[in-house]
Amino acid sequence: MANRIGAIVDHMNSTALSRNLLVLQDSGWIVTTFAEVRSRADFVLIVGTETNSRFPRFAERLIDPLDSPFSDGPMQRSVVYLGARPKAPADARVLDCPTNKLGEVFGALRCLVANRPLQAVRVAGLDMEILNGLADEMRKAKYGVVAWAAADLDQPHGELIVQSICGLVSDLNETTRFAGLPLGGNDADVTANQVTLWQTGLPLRTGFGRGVPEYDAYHFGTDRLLAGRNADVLLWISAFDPLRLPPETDVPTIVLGSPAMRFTKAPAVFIPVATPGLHHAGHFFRSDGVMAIRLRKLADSPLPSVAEALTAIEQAL
Amino acid sequence: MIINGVTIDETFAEAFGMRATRLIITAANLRWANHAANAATGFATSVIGCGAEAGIERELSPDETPDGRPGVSVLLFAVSGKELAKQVERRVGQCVLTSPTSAVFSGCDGEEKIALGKNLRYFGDGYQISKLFGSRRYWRVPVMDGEFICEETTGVVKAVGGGNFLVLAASQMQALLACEAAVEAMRKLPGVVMPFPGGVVRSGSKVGSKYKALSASTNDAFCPTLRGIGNSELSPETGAVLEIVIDGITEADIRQAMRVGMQAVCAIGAAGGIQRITAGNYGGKLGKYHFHLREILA
Amino acid sequence: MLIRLKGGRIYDPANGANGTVRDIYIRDGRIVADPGDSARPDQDYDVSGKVVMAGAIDMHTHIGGGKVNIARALLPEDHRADLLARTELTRACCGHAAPSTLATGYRYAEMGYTACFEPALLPTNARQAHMEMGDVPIVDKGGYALLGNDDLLLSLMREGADQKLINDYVAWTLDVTQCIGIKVVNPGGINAFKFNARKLDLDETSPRYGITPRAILLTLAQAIEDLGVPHPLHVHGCNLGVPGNVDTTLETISGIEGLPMHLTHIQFHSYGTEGDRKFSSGAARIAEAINRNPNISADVGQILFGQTVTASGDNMSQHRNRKFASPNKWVVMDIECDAGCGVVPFRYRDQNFVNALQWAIGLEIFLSVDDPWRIFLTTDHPNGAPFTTYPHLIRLLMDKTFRNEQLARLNPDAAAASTLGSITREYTLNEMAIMTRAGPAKILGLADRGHLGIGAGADITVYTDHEDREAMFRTPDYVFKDGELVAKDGRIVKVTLGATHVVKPAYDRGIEDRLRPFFARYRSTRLENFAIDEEELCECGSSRLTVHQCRHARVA
Amino acid sequence: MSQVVLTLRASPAIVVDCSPLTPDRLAGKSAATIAAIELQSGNRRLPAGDLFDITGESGDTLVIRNACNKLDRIGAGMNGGTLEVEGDVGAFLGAGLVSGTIRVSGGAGAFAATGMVAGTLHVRGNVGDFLGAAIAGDKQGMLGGLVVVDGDAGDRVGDHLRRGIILVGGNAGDYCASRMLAGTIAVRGRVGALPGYAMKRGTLLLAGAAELPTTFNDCGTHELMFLRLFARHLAGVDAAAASFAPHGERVRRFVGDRANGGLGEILITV
Repeated sequence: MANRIGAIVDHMNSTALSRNLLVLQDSGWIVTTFAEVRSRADFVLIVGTETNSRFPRFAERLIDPLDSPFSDGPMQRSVVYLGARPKAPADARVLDCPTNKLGEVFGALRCLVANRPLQAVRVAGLDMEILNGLADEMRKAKYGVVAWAAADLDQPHGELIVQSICGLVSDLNETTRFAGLPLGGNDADVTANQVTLWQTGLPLRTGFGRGVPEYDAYHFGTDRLLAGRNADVLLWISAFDPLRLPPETDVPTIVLGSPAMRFTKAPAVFIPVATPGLHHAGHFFRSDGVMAIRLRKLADSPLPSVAEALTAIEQAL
Repeated sequence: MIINGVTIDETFAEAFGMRATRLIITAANLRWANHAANAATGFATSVIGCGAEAGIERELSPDETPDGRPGVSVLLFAVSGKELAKQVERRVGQCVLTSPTSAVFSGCDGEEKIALGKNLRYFGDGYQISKLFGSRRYWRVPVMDGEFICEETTGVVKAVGGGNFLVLAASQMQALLACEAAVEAMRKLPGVVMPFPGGVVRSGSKVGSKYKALSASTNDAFCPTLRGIGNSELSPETGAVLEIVIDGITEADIRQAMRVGMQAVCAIGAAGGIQRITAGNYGGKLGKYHFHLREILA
Repeated sequence: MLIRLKGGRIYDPANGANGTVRDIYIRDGRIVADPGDSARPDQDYDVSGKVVMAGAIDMHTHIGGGKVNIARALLPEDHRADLLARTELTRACCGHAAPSTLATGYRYAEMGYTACFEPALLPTNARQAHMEMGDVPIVDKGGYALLGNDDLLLSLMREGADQKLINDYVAWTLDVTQCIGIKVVNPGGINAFKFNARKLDLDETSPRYGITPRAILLTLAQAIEDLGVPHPLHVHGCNLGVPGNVDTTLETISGIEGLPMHLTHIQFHSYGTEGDRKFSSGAARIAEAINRNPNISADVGQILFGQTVTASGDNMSQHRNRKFASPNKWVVMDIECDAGCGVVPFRYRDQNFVNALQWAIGLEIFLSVDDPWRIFLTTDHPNGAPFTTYPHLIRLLMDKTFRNEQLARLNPDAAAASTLGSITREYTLNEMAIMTRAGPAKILGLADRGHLGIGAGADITVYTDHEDREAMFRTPDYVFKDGELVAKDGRIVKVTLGATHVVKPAYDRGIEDRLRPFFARYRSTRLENFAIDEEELCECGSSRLTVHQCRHARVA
Repeated sequence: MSQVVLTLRASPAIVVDCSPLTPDRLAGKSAATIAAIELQSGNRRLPAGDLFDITGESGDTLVIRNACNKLDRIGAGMNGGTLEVEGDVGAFLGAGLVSGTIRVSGGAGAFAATGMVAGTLHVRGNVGDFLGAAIAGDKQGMLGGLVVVDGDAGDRVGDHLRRGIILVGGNAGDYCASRMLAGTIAVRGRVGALPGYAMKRGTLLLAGAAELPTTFNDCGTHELMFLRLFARHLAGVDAAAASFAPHGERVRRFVGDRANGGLGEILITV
């Protein structure tokens, strides 16, 4: 439909998602997926504060199990949490540093890993000796992993932190194996980006106003479009989560959403829709962007799916 | 033609097309600019043995240099652009880069460009820094007293080499004094250098030699000690001959320098023991440029 | 509805037609016999004098799946420069190095291609690959499932599992991933890279498992043979791109012990170490080995100059190649104890010695392999060049004068190091029909594709015979897909959905009991959620599942 | 000297792509022809005549009056001539400028001078983020030329800058000179957090102290002669930002970003 009417396609999470995407577009990365982490990782650095609350099963499924097809006994796995008072288990090793300093911490680690001398004695409140120990541990890991949730790096230009993480990972692969693990996938953000990419060749924040796809990572963000009043209608789709309400704006808003949505300001049009994976089948990409999961229909609903609603709207245009 | 008792021969100096560039060498003070420039233009008397002919054109005041420091401009000449490039790189690399506080810039726009800092920059071992201001690229090469700044390229122009005149005098000292006066006057002019030590040369040469290995040998016709043998060009009164060789950017530059030089010699005149001024040529068959002495002085 | 193509010159090597003039009749999407004078065609196309071939088949082209989408994500700047505008029929999208699925379908169809096979479908990523291929309009699709670096197979081999069990695992993989063949990429190497090995030679034992690539190849090739899967094991060998790998490739050919094997993008595996730059052509030795071993087939993976992106499961090689990334950005992934992937943008330059020689090596192989039924026209899209360069490549093969003109423009040292200039062969239209239609259909076991016999699917391309073969093959007059006119004069006139081609060898379902615990413990998805069924495939955009016969199904 | 004057009648509802309106592209065109040029605005195309009053005679100067921040891509891809803008402008001002001069009396939006190749861009007011920076996916930002901003600049000035000079007379935002590859940026006012982040090469010249990333190393105070060359090169530029030279050649030199092995320099005048 966006193609037909010349709309811009964005996702409610794409500010966070773009922190990863911008790095992918600029330098690329070395990343891994869940099963590899679970079976191989002997060192895991978890970056951010909310990883465990955002992804409650992350530690339980991937970090805690120590059996591995590649080791004859239980694995040894070092786990370190890094961030502004990260929510970590009580006995976890935690390095506390403010989010806006993470880029510098990874920068310092890159220097240490590559034996580039630094004058600084402390970085982001962390003694260089602590960082040196961490760098040493990383170099000695056989398969190390740095996991981050882009949503946690919630500050302007957060992609620069991600880029530092990926730079460190890349450096470490000169001598050992190391990989990044971007965590995300909420509200089908990864899914939306994957589909937009393969159908158009460009990621989210692509518009069709010119009759050709046009990608603008900066200006085509929903918030910016609304703030600059460079959109005259907002179509907000949230079939999964009734709590994800459209941003408050005086731009006329149409909502395709869960019937459980409760608005403080009623949208111009509200079309209740069915929930994928409950009322109809669908697909959903997991965080790592590799595994697509089939969502099955479990119950009947009188409501249309988002696809049915959009098709009906398009046909009526 | 006789001026102040000095006979000007009806002859001409024969000169050749060359390639030249001008470099501006600056330093913390004139003294160090001169050190670098002298070394860079040293051992550059004749392309035959030195690969280049070069000399200091003049000293420059701070407001005449790109970096606002005192400097000198030097002219370098060679038989081809390729040879010039080789000589410039070698001389600047060994004599300017090495010299305390120095910097070097192109002083010559020419369409053809040769490397100046383009390859010397690698001395910086990866720490060199490029700066492009307008159309000019400079290299900053870290060295032990700070940074050596060197423009990326310098222009090459067509030039003229081998302008000359010979001063015939009653004695060696009289010839030398007259030539010193001439060189002093000529050095005030732009666009020329006198590449021999002090601007004066005593070993005028002729083409060929009895020895097969040599392509040139002493100009016996002008050697006073050979006056009695064979085809001497010297009259019995002539005790010594000295030559001033001039390389210039243009034909006009050389003409002007020869005029000023010969006038200085003539000013001393017969009273100072000066008898005659003549010029070296190869019968006009080898060089493209002919500087007729009488025409110049007319 | 009856359609008649009247008076065309038919190039149908599978049925022995080499320029034969006859009419073709189409009814209900299939080619039918001449219905006689009484039947009135509903549509009549006068194609007299024109060249008529079956729709072309690209048997090795990376059109969908995770790595292609990573390539798309990596290169917005490349895509911005090649935009396809929305039309009444087609949607706005982007082309070039890693074109969108939509652009892929439109452009293949416009060039007269009607089927494309994705050669690196990670079982873990099969669902995404089928979703993407489902969004490639018009053309038929199929995939080769990747095995040979998965910890499951290697564990089975290490435990000394018998061939029967492995055959079941292979057949199960084909079944649940909905594929038509099995591919192995850098056998054991991708897995070894996860243990920090940076190379793995044919007879080197892998870390942890102690298995050689040779053993992996033999095991999988034997499985394919035992299961009767028509397409031979599709092999991307060891040491891709490494000078001297011609020896590895020749060893691989002899090491397969006569079993059928398809060597893919063989150009990248045909390098010697002679000369000042320690890089030389091994094309003659490779071509000779192919000519001598009828069990071997190959596609070339020709490179052509310009910007592209290399996307491969071989992350060991791609990590090595990152130094040549242009622009300098690249992705390497380890994936789910299953496989890997590496995406490295690349710009092949005609003045670069190595690139120029790579170009010549590919053409030398094309022109030195005698049997066009065993050599296939590919650029390993997009690794050697985007598929949109095929018409140019066809002209290089069919026009010696043009080829030598191009050769003269290359890095002169590379041109001097190649024998290409002395090769006089020019492919004929019949040979081109073999290489791009009949041959791929035969080697994939597609009974009703790649030919124009009675009963075949009416995938038909009609060209104007033009001396400039590039112009001829770029813009066919008509392209029919299952009897529907989908492109005319190089423009899409109808957008349809293509089918998915698969094989379903028989196997013992009991294998799942063996696999289930491994999935439950070590993989992040349950076995039950792994399988893709026909219904899901059609939800993803496939028009139908076409199951092809295995040569001989050994009943479990 | 003949010139065309386009006077914006009213601020358009949705940003308008003004890239077709450059002196070189309008050369020799009549007012009627110019009025018929279609401009993209969101998913619509509007004739220029619907937005602008068009007067004057085609020449090598184009004047846009009453401009506002809804006018995007002014001077984008321009190749020659002079473009004078009275008022503010939107995003992508002078993007890909090939040659010529653009002057804006007001401010500009984000990504001004992205992909600029040569020429001069002078903004009297403030500019948004990503001045002279690369757009997503591009490995290189501005490629050459001179950009002068009299006011403040936003974040990420010169991100991926490849060549050329950016002068900021006021303050610059966070991550000034991030990922810079080469070229020169000078800021007379203050800079925000972490200037030079992930810098590879190039020079960031600052008039005052700044909070540098810890991955920059101090190389001490030096007199750097090239700054004189820089000052002389800017001698003719009519802007406070250009008068960096009076600060002298004595600077404290920091090198980084060592995180990625960078050898960029941040020079702080002392």
